[in-house]
Amino acid sequence: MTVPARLPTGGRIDRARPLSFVFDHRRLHGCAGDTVASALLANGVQLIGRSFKYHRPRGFLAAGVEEPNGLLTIGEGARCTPNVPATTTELREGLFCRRQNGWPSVDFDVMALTSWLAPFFGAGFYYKTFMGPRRGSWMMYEPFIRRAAGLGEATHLPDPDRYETRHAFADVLVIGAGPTGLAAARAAGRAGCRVTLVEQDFELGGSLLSAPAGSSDADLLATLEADVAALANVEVLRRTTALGVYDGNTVVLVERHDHARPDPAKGEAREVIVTLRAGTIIHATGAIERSMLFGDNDRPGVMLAGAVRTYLNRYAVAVGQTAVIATNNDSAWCAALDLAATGAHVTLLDERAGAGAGLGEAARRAGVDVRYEVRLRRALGGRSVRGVEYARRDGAPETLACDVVGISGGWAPTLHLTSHTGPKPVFDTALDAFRPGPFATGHYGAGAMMGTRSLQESLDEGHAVGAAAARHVGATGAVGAGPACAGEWPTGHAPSPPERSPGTGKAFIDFQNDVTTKDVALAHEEGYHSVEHLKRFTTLGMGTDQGKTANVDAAKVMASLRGIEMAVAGTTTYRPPYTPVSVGALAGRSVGTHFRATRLTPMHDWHLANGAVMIQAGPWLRPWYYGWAGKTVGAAYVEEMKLVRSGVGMSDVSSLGKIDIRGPDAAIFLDRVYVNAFAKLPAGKARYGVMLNDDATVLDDGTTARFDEHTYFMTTTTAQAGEVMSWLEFLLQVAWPELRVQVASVTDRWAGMSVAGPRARQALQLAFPGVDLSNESLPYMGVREFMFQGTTVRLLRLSFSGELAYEVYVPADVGTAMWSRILAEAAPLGIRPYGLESLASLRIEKGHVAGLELDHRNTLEDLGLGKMASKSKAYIGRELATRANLRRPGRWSLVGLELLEPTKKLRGGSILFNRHEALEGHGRGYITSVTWSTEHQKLIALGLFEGGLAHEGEEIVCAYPLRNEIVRARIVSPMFIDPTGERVHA
Amino acid sequence: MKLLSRYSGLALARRALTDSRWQRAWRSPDPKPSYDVIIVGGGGHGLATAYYLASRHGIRNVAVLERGYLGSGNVGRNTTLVRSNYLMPGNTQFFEHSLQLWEGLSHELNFNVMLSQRGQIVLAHGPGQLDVLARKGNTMRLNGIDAELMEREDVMRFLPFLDHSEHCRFPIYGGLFQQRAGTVRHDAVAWGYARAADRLGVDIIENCEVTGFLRDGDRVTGVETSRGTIHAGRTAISVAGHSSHVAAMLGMRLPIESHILQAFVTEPIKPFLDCVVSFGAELFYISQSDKGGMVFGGHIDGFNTYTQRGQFPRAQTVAECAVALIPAMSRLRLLRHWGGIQDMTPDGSPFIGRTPFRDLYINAGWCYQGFKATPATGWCLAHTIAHDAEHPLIRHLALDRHMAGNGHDEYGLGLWTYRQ
Amino acid sequence: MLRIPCPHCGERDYTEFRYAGDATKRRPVHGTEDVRAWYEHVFLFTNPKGPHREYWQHVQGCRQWLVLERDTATNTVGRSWLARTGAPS
Amino acid sequence: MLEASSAIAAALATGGHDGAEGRRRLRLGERRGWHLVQLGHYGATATGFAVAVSRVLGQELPCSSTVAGHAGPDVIMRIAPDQYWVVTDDTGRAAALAAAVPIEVGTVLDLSASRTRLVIEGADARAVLAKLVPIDLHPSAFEVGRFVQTGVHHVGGLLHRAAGDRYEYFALRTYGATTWEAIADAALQFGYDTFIDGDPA
Repeated sequence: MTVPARLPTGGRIDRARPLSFVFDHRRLHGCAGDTVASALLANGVQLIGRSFKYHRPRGFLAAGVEEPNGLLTIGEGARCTPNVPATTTELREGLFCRRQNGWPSVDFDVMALTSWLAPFFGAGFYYKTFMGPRRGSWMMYEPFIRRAAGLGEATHLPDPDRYETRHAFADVLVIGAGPTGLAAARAAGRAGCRVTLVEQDFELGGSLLSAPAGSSDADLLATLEADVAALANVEVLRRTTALGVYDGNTVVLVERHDHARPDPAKGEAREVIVTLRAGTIIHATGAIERSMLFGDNDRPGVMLAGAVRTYLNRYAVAVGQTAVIATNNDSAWCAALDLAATGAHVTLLDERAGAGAGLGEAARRAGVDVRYEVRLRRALGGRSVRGVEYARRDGAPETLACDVVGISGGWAPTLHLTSHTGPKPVFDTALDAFRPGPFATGHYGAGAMMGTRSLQESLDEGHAVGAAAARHVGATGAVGAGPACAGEWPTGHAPSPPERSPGTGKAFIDFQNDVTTKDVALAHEEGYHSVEHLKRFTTLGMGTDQGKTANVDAAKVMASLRGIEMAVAGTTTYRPPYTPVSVGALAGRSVGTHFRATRLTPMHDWHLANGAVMIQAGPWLRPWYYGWAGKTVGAAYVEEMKLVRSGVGMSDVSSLGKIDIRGPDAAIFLDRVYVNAFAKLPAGKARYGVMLNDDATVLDDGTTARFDEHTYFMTTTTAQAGEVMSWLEFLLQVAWPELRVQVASVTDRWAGMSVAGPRARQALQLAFPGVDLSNESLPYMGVREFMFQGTTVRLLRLSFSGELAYEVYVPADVGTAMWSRILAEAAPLGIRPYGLESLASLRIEKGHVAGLELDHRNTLEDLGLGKMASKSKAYIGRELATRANLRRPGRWSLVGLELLEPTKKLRGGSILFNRHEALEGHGRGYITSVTWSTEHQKLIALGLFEGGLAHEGEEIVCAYPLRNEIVRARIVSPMFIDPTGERVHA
Repeated sequence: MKLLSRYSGLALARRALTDSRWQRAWRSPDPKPSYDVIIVGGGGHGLATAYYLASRHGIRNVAVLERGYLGSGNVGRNTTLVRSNYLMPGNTQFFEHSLQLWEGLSHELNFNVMLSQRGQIVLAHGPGQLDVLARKGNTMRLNGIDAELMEREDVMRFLPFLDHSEHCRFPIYGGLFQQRAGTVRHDAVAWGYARAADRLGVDIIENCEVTGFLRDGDRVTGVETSRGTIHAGRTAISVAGHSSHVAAMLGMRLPIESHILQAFVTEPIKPFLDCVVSFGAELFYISQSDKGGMVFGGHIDGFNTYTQRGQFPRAQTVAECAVALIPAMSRLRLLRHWGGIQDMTPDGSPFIGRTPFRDLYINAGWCYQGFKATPATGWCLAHTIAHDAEHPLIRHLALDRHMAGNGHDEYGLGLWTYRQ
Repeated sequence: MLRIPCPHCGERDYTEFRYAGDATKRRPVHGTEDVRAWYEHVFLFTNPKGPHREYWQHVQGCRQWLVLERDTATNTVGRSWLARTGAPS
Repeated sequence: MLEASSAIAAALATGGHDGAEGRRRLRLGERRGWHLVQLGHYGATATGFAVAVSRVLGQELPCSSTVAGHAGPDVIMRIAPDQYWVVTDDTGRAAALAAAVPIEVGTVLDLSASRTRLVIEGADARAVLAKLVPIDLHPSAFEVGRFVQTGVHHVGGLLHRAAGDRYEYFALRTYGATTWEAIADAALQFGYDTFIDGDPA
């Protein structure tokens, strides 16, 4: 296997661990320690993709997260992941990757023709055209635009990988493990506090990783790593990116494990989101190199000088034989010197008149050809760079042949995280870049991210903030002396602003979104001047790299066009995440069945084992219908209804909210909460109650039983249980703290089962032999608590179905046993379980309101419950119920409906009209709930109708235009069965 | 050098091939001492109001005052959805009017706002929920608005990559589809209205913060600003996210709390999702932009704040919804999330119209729905200002409606303060 | 992420709590028949941009209703106390 | 007697799981056969209540809201300023307390069977819990005996560090199975065995 551009020695790669991978269906080779980018460059691959808009050929610009061009699709099938930067993807055996955004291929891309039409396609061109010939014509053009946009192609297959989330805490969080961060973690760790050090790379070291093997910088890194590793209280997280800084000193991290091929079946996660609450935060995120603006600066082979050095020294890639390094600062001289040391022919073009001390002499010794006060005008070449055109200021252009161009337009502090919640960036003229504004207490910045340029100063700052952060959290250990470096990297920046391209060809600012200097000029011409308008108009900085190499230059070009200072121009707001993160990682384990927690009744296992088909009811799973009654819900619920109407059935009602209310003032409390009176409810009795919100809409309904003078047992609807509990707690803790009442949710304490039907008493008599269940002893709305076989049983004679019925409550752990016992003992009576669908249907027949009627818009009167409201006491919602519109006659209120056309259907959601009126507008009401009535052998419904039961007996029209259905129905009392209550009292 | 002002393909060609230049999209005038109408707030609603005042009511001596840069508020921070699937009387007609204005907006403004009517489906996860949607769909049909009911099988055919599996926590039961719903390029709306209003003589004044109001008894006669005093015949407040703050300058308390709503976008990918999908199990909506990013959002963070940044746990619950709805979303990567300050009202509906002060009008409290309402709000508010009488489409949105018990609760969620 | 000091449990993520609005408002005495007073209590908010007091309930913890001082312009969290005690402790 | 059943009987029956390394480094189980009594008092009755209760428990009520108290084998936790939990194996505890605390002074509520008591044991227990609860469980911050009321998967519960590597999580019974699934899922990479501690009484 040949790896043409791999140097035989040097680098931090492990030549003993060769790896093979597939790139665009070709098998290539690299080593452990490579990124996909370094491996591709080592294999001589220069053309890495096509640009977003003009489909220009592109190569790698950078070697890290700032990379705008080198996005690949990694993986196959369901694991296919588009738009992954090759520069941050660790090479692993068998990795499959391909280039994207070219048709038919990236090497020969037809869409590159758009480049010729570029003059028409300036920034925002689409706002000005595609409007004709008629309204809505955009829909004709849009599909082409959509197809042309987008980068990689995503799969529609479910992601097979596993993601997790984790909570973490630290006294000191250090973000970035370059020299500054290592020094900070070392100091804070020595002081004795809990430190977490995060590094996005798979190796610690940051800028030190780009130093040649064997150099003093490499030695320094080894020492720092060892120092930190020796501290047990310092947790080091590699391959972990700080995505965002949020309120409350919370930092969100993502740990990546793709390199280890995590197996979801073994519980291994591909990515883990860590929510870390930090005592203090140290930002040591370094700086990102800026590119330079000149014609065709996007030719493959034109790279940031720092990247040239990284590929050369860290990855042992011979990036070129004939190199041009162009710079406005000293840092790029290192790249030139290191390149020359490999035998490359290097020309260094410096915009300045001179360079830092000793650099000129070093260059001469190394054989680097240095030219001062020259500026790049243009890169030459097509799919790879073949040379450059450069000139002295106002001089004639000269050309140089080369196969790589390293550029450095200075460095911009990586301040993204600091601006998520912290200070606004301020422009530093000496630095010619933005740096963080003053930090809030407990936040620190150090090193290159603060604009510091020398290694020793960065180490000193790191050490100092590490010690300060430790003190801030109260750690008192001795931190000792800070680390020292032997060598010194070159310092010095040229504050000369980048000028707009003096040459020809496009000068790209934002490579990924194809934003050129001309686009900025166009934005200026049209008045999109503010940095935010510039961003939105040109899409600058909105790519996957968020313009990490582009934002400062673009702002500078605009500022110079406007003739204003950068401090006035400002910068756009940085948003999390710092680098893109899988949506799956954010979702963690809350996926599939676990999307939301599931609530199960005590009899759940029994239902599953006995043919129940379950349905969601908020967080609950409840039996919808049982297999014994039919194969479909439509067939089954009718059978189950018949069972209850003619014999006896049992239903699981454990999901009802249950609240224990007790204390000397419990009666007063309930009197205030409910619209109707509870204080005079005798012990041993229950009463149906309705409670209102402060705004007089109905909050909830349910039955409350009084077991003794000071003890009540409230039931709420399944849906509102949590709301009601919080509301009662509010009233007792905030509104009326003087009341001597304790409330507790006992929903989980009791299993509930409703036994209903004409034979319900017989059934329970069989289940509870020896307990007096006679009508005299336990009348309708009577309640009783007794011990049975060592278990407390609460028996409430209530009816939701309209039949003789009881609710049986036992402690949850014996719920299944009691349920089974009742079914077994009452088997001779033909008892069977019934589900939610028939439960809901039975109540429709009885005219009880439930979920679909209780939608927070309705008043007590709307639901036909106005008579319940006490006139002799105050209750919550009483006052606002008097507002004019709530008292208006003709409000939509509860009615029953019966179908008049037996061959047709009544449907929930139908809109109601008077006969003979036009079917348009909002109608006079609507249908909430529909059921087949076993009693009447027809479809019946509940609904709300203008004026309500004042129209009883009238024929109306139900419109369901979604199915083109119109049916006639009659308004009737909502109580379809047993209006006098004979059955429930039986 | 010729200045091009009208947008067209031909003009683009002229710009490309000759030495012509574009005229500025809008001027940058200094404020005059007085105007017939001042609109406080240079967002989508304020600019639309100014445009319709000038174009429909002939009132051109108008200033729009913007504290920051034009369109810096919610018009540029939303998830760009437009639709007219509303249930309540008043809402149905208002939002349909808005959608109809959207449909003609690019032509009207000579600015392509890229209305993309690729449709929206709202999903139901149970029979009861489908009935609620059916009621809405039937109401829409009865008001001449397009709506289609989809059964489970229809949804499976239409969007096979949604989670229809047995592992799904909240199985999809059906949905309500509106073909005419879709998305609009949000920034273009602000710019298009600004440019068109500017052409009609409206002064759009950026970096001009209102710091107080001029009063003559119960009449508002102008504003104090960071760029001086400006007199006005009539004044309208349209400052979503800061409504309470501005109203407080007049001693008014509003039925509004400020909350954060976050929005999310993934990296751009090739066409993946062709319509807008709204989850039914929780508040969550998603679409794909023309640039290729998946744009989505969910609930407000759930507490009073003026910071334009969201809380991370909300980003997590929203991501959970994304994956629950479209399992393949898991592998896509989130590019950015950001927040906008949203006026939340007790019934989820806004307030537009007159105020207790003469010659002062307010437009506030848009909750989740401000963007899609932009054209109709501008239309109706302009009418209200011009005639000093509420436009018929907004009579149900009066500022004092709750005193009369006229709450307008489109979603039946009740007082939002107790329902986070 | 907001971290809220619960007077009973200590500092926790805000996700354990439920926000419940303006705590500077005084609820009318039970039975007060002044409809306007109830209207203002239920429907109007000061909604200041700056320091504020608001109710939260620690629903996943001790279930206590508490009053929290927080700056709505910065989300900076200040003191908290049990709502039942009615004043800073 | 009616037979008691566990909310996680079905899940427990599926047994343990080998971790990524093929080992089972954790023990996950359920503690059965215990009782829970919730005590409460009113604003002005704290003193009388404390006297009445401590007479039965033979022990002062703990003041701390973070550290559990012990009365013999009973664990007492102050779950709210005016509420306490007594976790006990003594079947008669609730009745004894009820007899001792008059309603004018406070309330005694038997909440037995309302919680599923899940046990997480082993050196990796903290790592598993870090995936589930937003609480700092570092030994310096969460000593043996500490308890917190917090949430797993957005549902409230109570976590108690009962011993060095033993944590007990009191989940609402109706959420018991879903909480167990979340814990077992979080423990997947470490591997776990399952166990039942104490049989139903």
